[in-house]
Amino acid sequence: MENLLEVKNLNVKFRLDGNQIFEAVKGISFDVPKNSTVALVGESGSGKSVSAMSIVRLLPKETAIISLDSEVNFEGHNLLRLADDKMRAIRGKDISVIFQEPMSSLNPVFTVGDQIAEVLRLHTRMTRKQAWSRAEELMNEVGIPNPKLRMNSFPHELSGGQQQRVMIAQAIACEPKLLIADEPTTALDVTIQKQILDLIANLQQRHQMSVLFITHDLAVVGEIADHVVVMQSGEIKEKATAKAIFETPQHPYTKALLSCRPSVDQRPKRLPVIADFLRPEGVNKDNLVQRKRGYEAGDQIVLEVKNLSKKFTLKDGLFKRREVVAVKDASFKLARGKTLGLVGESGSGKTTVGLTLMRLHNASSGEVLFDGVDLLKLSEKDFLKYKRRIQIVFQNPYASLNPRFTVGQILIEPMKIHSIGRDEQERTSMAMALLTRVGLPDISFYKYPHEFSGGQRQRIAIARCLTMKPDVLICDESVSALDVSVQAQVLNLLQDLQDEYQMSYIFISHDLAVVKYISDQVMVMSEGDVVEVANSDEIYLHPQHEYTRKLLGSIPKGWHASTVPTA
Amino acid sequence: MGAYVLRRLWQMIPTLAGVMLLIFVLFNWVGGDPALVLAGKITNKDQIENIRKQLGVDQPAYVQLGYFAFEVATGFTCTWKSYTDKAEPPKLDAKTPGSAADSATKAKANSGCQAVRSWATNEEVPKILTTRITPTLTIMIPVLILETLLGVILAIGVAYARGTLTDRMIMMICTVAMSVSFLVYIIVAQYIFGFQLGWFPVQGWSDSFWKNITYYAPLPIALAVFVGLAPALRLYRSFFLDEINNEYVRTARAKGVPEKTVMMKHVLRNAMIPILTNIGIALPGIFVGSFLLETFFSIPGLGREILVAVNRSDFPVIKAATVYLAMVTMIINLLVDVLYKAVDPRVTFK
Amino acid sequence: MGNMHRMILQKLNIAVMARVAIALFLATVLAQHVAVAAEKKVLKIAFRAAETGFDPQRIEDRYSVGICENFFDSLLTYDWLALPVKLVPQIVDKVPEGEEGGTRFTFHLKPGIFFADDPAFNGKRRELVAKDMEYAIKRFRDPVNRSPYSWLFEDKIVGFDEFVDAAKKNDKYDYDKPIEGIQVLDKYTISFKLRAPDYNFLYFFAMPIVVPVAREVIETYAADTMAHPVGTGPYILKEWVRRSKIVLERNPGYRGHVLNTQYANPDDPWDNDAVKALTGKRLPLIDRIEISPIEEEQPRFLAFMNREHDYIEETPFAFISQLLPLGKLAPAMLKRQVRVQRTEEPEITWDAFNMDDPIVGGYKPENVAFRRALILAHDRSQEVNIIRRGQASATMSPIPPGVVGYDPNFKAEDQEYNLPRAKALLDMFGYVDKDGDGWRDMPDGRPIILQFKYRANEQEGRQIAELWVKCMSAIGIRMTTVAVQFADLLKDRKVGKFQMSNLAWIADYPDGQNFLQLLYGPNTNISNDARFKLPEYDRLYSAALKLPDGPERSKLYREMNRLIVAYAPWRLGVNRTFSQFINPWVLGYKKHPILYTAFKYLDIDVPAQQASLEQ
Amino acid sequence: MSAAFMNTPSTAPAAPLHQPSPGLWMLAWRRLKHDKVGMVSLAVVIIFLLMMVGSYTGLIAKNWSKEAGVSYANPSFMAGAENLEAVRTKADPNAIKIEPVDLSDIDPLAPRYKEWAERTAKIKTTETPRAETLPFGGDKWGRDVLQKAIKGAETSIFVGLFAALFAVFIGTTLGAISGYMGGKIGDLLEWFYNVFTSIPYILLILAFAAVFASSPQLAAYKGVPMVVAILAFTGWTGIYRLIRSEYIKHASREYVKAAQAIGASNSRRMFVHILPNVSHVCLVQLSQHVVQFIKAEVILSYLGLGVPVDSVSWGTMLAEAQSELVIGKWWQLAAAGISMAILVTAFSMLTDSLRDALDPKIK
Repeated sequence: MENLLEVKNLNVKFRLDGNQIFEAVKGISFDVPKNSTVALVGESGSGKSVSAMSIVRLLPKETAIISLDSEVNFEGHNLLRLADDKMRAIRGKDISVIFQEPMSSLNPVFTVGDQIAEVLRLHTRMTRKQAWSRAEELMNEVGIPNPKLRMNSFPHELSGGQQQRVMIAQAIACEPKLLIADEPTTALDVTIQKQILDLIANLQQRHQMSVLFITHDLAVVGEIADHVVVMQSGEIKEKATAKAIFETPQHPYTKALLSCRPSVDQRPKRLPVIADFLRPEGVNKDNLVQRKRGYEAGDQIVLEVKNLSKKFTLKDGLFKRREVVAVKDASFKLARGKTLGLVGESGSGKTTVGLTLMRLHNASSGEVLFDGVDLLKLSEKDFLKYKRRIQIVFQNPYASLNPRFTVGQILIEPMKIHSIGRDEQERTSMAMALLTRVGLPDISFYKYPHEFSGGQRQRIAIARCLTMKPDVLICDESVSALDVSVQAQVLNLLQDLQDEYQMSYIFISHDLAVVKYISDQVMVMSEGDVVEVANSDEIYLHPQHEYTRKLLGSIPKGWHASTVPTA
Repeated sequence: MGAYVLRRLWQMIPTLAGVMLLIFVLFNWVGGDPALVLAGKITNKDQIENIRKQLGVDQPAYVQLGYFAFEVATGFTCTWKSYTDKAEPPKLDAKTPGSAADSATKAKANSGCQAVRSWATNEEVPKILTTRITPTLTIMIPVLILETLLGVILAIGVAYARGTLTDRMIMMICTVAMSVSFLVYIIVAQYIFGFQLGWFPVQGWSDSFWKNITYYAPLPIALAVFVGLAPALRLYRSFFLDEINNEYVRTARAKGVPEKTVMMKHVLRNAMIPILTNIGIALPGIFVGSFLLETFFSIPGLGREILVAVNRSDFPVIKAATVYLAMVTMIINLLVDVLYKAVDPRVTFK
Repeated sequence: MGNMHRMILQKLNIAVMARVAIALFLATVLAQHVAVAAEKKVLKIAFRAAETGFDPQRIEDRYSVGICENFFDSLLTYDWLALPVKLVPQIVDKVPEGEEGGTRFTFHLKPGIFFADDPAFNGKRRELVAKDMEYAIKRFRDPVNRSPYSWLFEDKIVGFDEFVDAAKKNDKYDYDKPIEGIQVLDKYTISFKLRAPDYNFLYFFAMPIVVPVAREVIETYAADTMAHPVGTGPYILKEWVRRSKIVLERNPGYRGHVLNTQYANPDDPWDNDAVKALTGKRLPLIDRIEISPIEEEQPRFLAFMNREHDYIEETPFAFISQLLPLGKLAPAMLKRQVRVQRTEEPEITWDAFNMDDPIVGGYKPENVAFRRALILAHDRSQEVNIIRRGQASATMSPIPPGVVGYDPNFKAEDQEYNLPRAKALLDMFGYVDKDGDGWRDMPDGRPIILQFKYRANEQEGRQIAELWVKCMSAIGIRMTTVAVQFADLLKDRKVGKFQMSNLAWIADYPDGQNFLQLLYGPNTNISNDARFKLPEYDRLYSAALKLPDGPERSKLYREMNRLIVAYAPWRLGVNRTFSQFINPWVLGYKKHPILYTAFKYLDIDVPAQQASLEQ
Repeated sequence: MSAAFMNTPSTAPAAPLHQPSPGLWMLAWRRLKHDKVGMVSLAVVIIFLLMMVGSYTGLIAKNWSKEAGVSYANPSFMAGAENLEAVRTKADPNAIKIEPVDLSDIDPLAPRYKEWAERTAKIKTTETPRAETLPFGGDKWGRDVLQKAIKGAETSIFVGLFAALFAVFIGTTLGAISGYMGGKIGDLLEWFYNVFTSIPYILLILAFAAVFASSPQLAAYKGVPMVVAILAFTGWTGIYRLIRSEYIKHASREYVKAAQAIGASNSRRMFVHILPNVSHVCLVQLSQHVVQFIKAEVILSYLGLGVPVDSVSWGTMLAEAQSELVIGKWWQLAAAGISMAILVTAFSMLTDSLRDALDPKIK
């Protein structure tokens, strides 16, 4: 097959503060054949986006250095040697790009119609009017309802999915030969993600273009890619056809990536991690034993929530107030040592449930019975006693630790507040012990959060909760921001801790595969309503509600799904 | 939007009340006794008492504050006599007396309703404000326009050339220029350009707008622009640089938009939002004017008037100027917020 | 970057074009201006402070009063060239003699003197009558006017105080009710009866504020009399932009006057010039006067230097060595043929001690010694030479030169700087350092920290304070200074809430009594800010009041001066000497010691003025 | 309690051998060290601060008030120039000798005239000759302008620094309360802020000056503390606004939520958790306001509300020098103007560098 794009020996370095040089891409080579989809896969820091951006020369000139012997050959030209204006003529016309965050990638002050028409006016000889009507056709083609009206909308007036569709319309406007899609679905909800993936696959077919698809999620790749390039730390670990990658992965890293991610139909006792594949003896077979999940009769109920509701009031007009219902009559039970999964798309109210339970938000009505005591009715002072027994781990590991505190301070603070431990010495040794327990070295005690990776920070956050020995731990999207390999490690840690301390988890996530893996019971929420509550296997095998079915249908199926011939 | 504007106007009332209270407390209660300033060189107790009575400053503070509120509400006031005698609010129609010359009318004129007057000069305060604002605006509007235009144009230039030697030099010059006191600029510029070189008149003002703007105003305007430009340029540059780092700029480049268009269309339009905020902050200032410029160049503007009023404890002028400027400030803030809508489609009126 | 340059170049082009356009425009404006000016004699000058208004009975500041000189005619005035000043009639037939032992004064107005036309007169010419004077005098004490000069007529005219009391009681100030001591004898005659002899009473009628006004004008413009001066004088108010521009124009209905003097000093070149320029001419000669109040010194000075003004009066001391280095005109000024006229002002400056203060006050020898020591330690030559740039002379007594009662042979030794004497005096009375902190203390051991109050926005006050602090530290006395806003300073002085403060007084009328009253005991809380209460002084003061000017009274004045020096309630400051710089085309210029403006007696050589402007 | 807690790691008995880990401040400092302009500016600022300390302790410019030269003494490099002001000062103003008036009959001191004369005779005064030139010229009293500028720097920097500290304190406290608490208290503080910002700055300054000057309770703090207070009371609003928005931002951050979840009290969250995270904003504001207040002091001095006469600041020097330029005595204007320009430039550049170095985005 003829190659549209050949990347040879691409090497990219970045100038950092104080004359330091960071090598982001270490001399990689790969090809994009005509009329095919190539996926560039890797975790954060693998250099996949940098590689893609250096193809179109969109890296910041001030700091990025592309070494002289690098080549990016596109239709016989080395793009890296092209004059600026020639390169500009190619961008948007022959090669176009869509980005991860559609909201910030669209100019907020121009209408979407303007922005699509702008590409056409730049690269074709269309008149303003022609460009406008063509833009409208494109809007229609990418599936935006009522395109005529939407043309005059500003980006913020569209939903995330629609924004990404506008980006795509803009990208395919000039019939490019190559579409670079840089994590185009990462910021979107699962159902939308599915639609966008389908759209891209569809357009690729229809316009006979090549797609360079950059993603961290192998599961997504399986559905659309012809070829897969796996990257780690600026190097290519493996490149092969999609079939080969999924069926006969060669490199341990690829293997690890494939099996780290929980899948809907497997539930091993522990998830395999990269380290398992790098060891000569391979994955510990014991860990692959399937675990049984679900509430059982006789489970002790630690927490019972009845008709929990939360309304927000907004000012509207001169004196009017408008009410927004974030959670409506949520009721559920949490058993000791079990996990309740809370799943839903953004805006479903799942996080609000968690925060309301802990009284980080004030509930509008309902009861939260903990050991028979309604937490919502307690005074602030009485509640302090219960506070330590319900703890929470937040989503963003970079924001949930105070950057000005050392890890030691972070861990000791709750102990002091709740008078745990006799004195500083005891607290210090308890903190040290907990650090060891969550898999961090003792020296971490003296370090600051910024010195840790995301996964390590999440471990610190977990350790902070453990200092108070809580009965209930709420994990609010706690693994969502992590790379898959790290995600697996943290999930394993959570599982181990539950086994050890018999804690109950409320596990909030948008990722159905993860929820399915870790939960005994799953509660599905949509727009504030509890749609369905059932044991996890039950819900995945026999979804009762329409919405649940839709959610399940949107889960990327990995390789197996794409074996079903579509073309 | 109507509801939004209404609510904002409604919210101005407590702020205005606060402004009145603060100014009242600061000047009237703890400030100097205006009667002494007006009394003359040789005074006795009776005369001071008389003046205090005439001014109404012999009343308890809460009564004075009440009348202050009333004056603001109606824009008019009566002599204290009528308040105390008739104990009824003055009627708006009975303004100044006509030309009737008998003493009965005069007595009536004294107890009737009149516009608030300066204690020092007996001039009607609304007239003071309206006549002094023209010179102030003659200076300040060109200053604001030039400063903004030059600031934006130069800022685009330096933002485009960011990181180069030119950029660094210009920023350096700006910092140095900002470090010199305005007072020094005025003294030196008046001496050099007004006197030594004779390019401009040293001082003065006329009745003709054209004469003012072409002859008297250029030097003060140039000075104010020069002094204001350096910080504006630095600020606007930072706005442009903030915008350049946004992802939509990358999108525009990915679309093949030429770099110049990226700056002039995509970046400029977005940077206008913080620039507008900044202008909104500066805008009320043009109604106060620079008292330094006004005193040094003999411009009969509001800034100088306020300074004189404070020195003479001319409380009606101080009160009126403060209330007027506070209202201007609040209304401008509202206008700027409404204007945002035009520049930034994301703005919703909540 | 190339684009940037192009952009800037384009901008420059626009700027050049704009400049050309402006220049063309200016040229036309100036051409018109010149054309108009050629027909009229226009005088442009600056005032050093802003005016307040032109209702003669409501104003006090000399700038407003000075302008009123031109709108209104006082009954008497001063001979234009006489020195010392000499009262002459202006709109009365003669200067009245004091009758009934100096308690009755009768004025006969000249008939046929008319007010300037004004809508208030309903199109009729309005003749000046004696009732107008009566009305004006009554206005001084109308509470509505809050006249700063109401004190002139307090405890003075028979029946006036009772009239005011009755008005206060009835809450009605009735102008129609007669006052016993103000008798309008006929249409043109008015007679005043005083409660006690007062030979200075006549001076009141030369003050530009004690002038007849038309009642109908005042009542028509009751709301803003400040803006409607209608008098019988040579000029009318043409245009008034408050605090920015005052334009006077010749009163078309003015009867005219001539330079009528028997007192010109033939040795004085200024007098000779004035006589030469004005004799035989019908005055006034100037058609239009434009006055700009400029409060900052630099622009006022530079405006004169740039020929924007025809002369500069009361030239700021800071710039004096530019124009008058070592008392001689600078070469540049000589080249421009600028002339300088120097005048000693009828005013004094002083620093008052608060006589009620526990530290600086008191009449006991040690109190007196303390004050005298402070005064001896104060280096007045620095005040003269550095603060006033040599444009002043040391004051020897409270009565300044140019004022009746001034004694040029009175020299107060103990007001002169003498450090050893100061130290000796302090040591002698036990004002020595008792607690070892390096500063002197009171004889009883209390620490001394003097406090000097001055007005916040006055550079001069600050310098005087600075000099005090320096001089005091030289004799080991600690002093702090406080800058306060004008209103607060007035109040503090009035109620004795100060220790030391600087003051100045300018003559209201040219008699020493106007100054000596500043230390009269009963005037405490009125004008005696030092709160000086010495029975002997008060006795002398009362006695002097009853006497006309003469050797007997001069002796009493001298005794009072001696008491002031001995008890030292004041540190005497300086008599300032002002310099007026006059461009050569201004003819007949002479600065009067009491009257503030000279417009009535000026001429302009218009061609010379134009020629200079074109330079 | 919080302070004790913050110290925990260093007092922990189990402290093993380790290099102390660089905190965010340390990292910022490292970044700053790489910024050449920032380091030069810092050096200049430190030199000025040392100068301030030096002049405060009397190590330098101790004799600034000594009148070493003639009035308006020329700078040494212009020794030959004509100095009319000094020449005039030497001329004897009292050429005519008049016999002093005799007071002995009425003078309360008359009985001790003799003793007075004797004591006087014993006191010797020596007049030190005044120099014709001074290194950078003299002021009207003949004081060395260079020393005066150094002494002026002390006052100006003191005023700028303390006013800024004070303003930052007020702004931060109110901003923190308003931003964190919100609700009724927040509304009240917003109202307060709106009121303050609706009054023209110049009026506010004059009003506060009037309050301080006329209030007997505050009389003890006249002079430099008064200037500091006026500047601080009128200058806190910008800081308030900024800190408030920072607090609003941080209050919803997860680490604060996390602190709430573990039971940290409101005040603990406000001051122990959030404050260190907005302190870099405070620091940048501090240095920015130092600059602003040093400049504002000039205007206060012009209005006569500056420092008292027995001290000197750049502002009073400039106010004095106003009229000196025209008579050709440019050195006081230059000395105060240039030294102020150098410090303010350095401070501004340091502020920029600090802002870059402390920028949380780089974390």
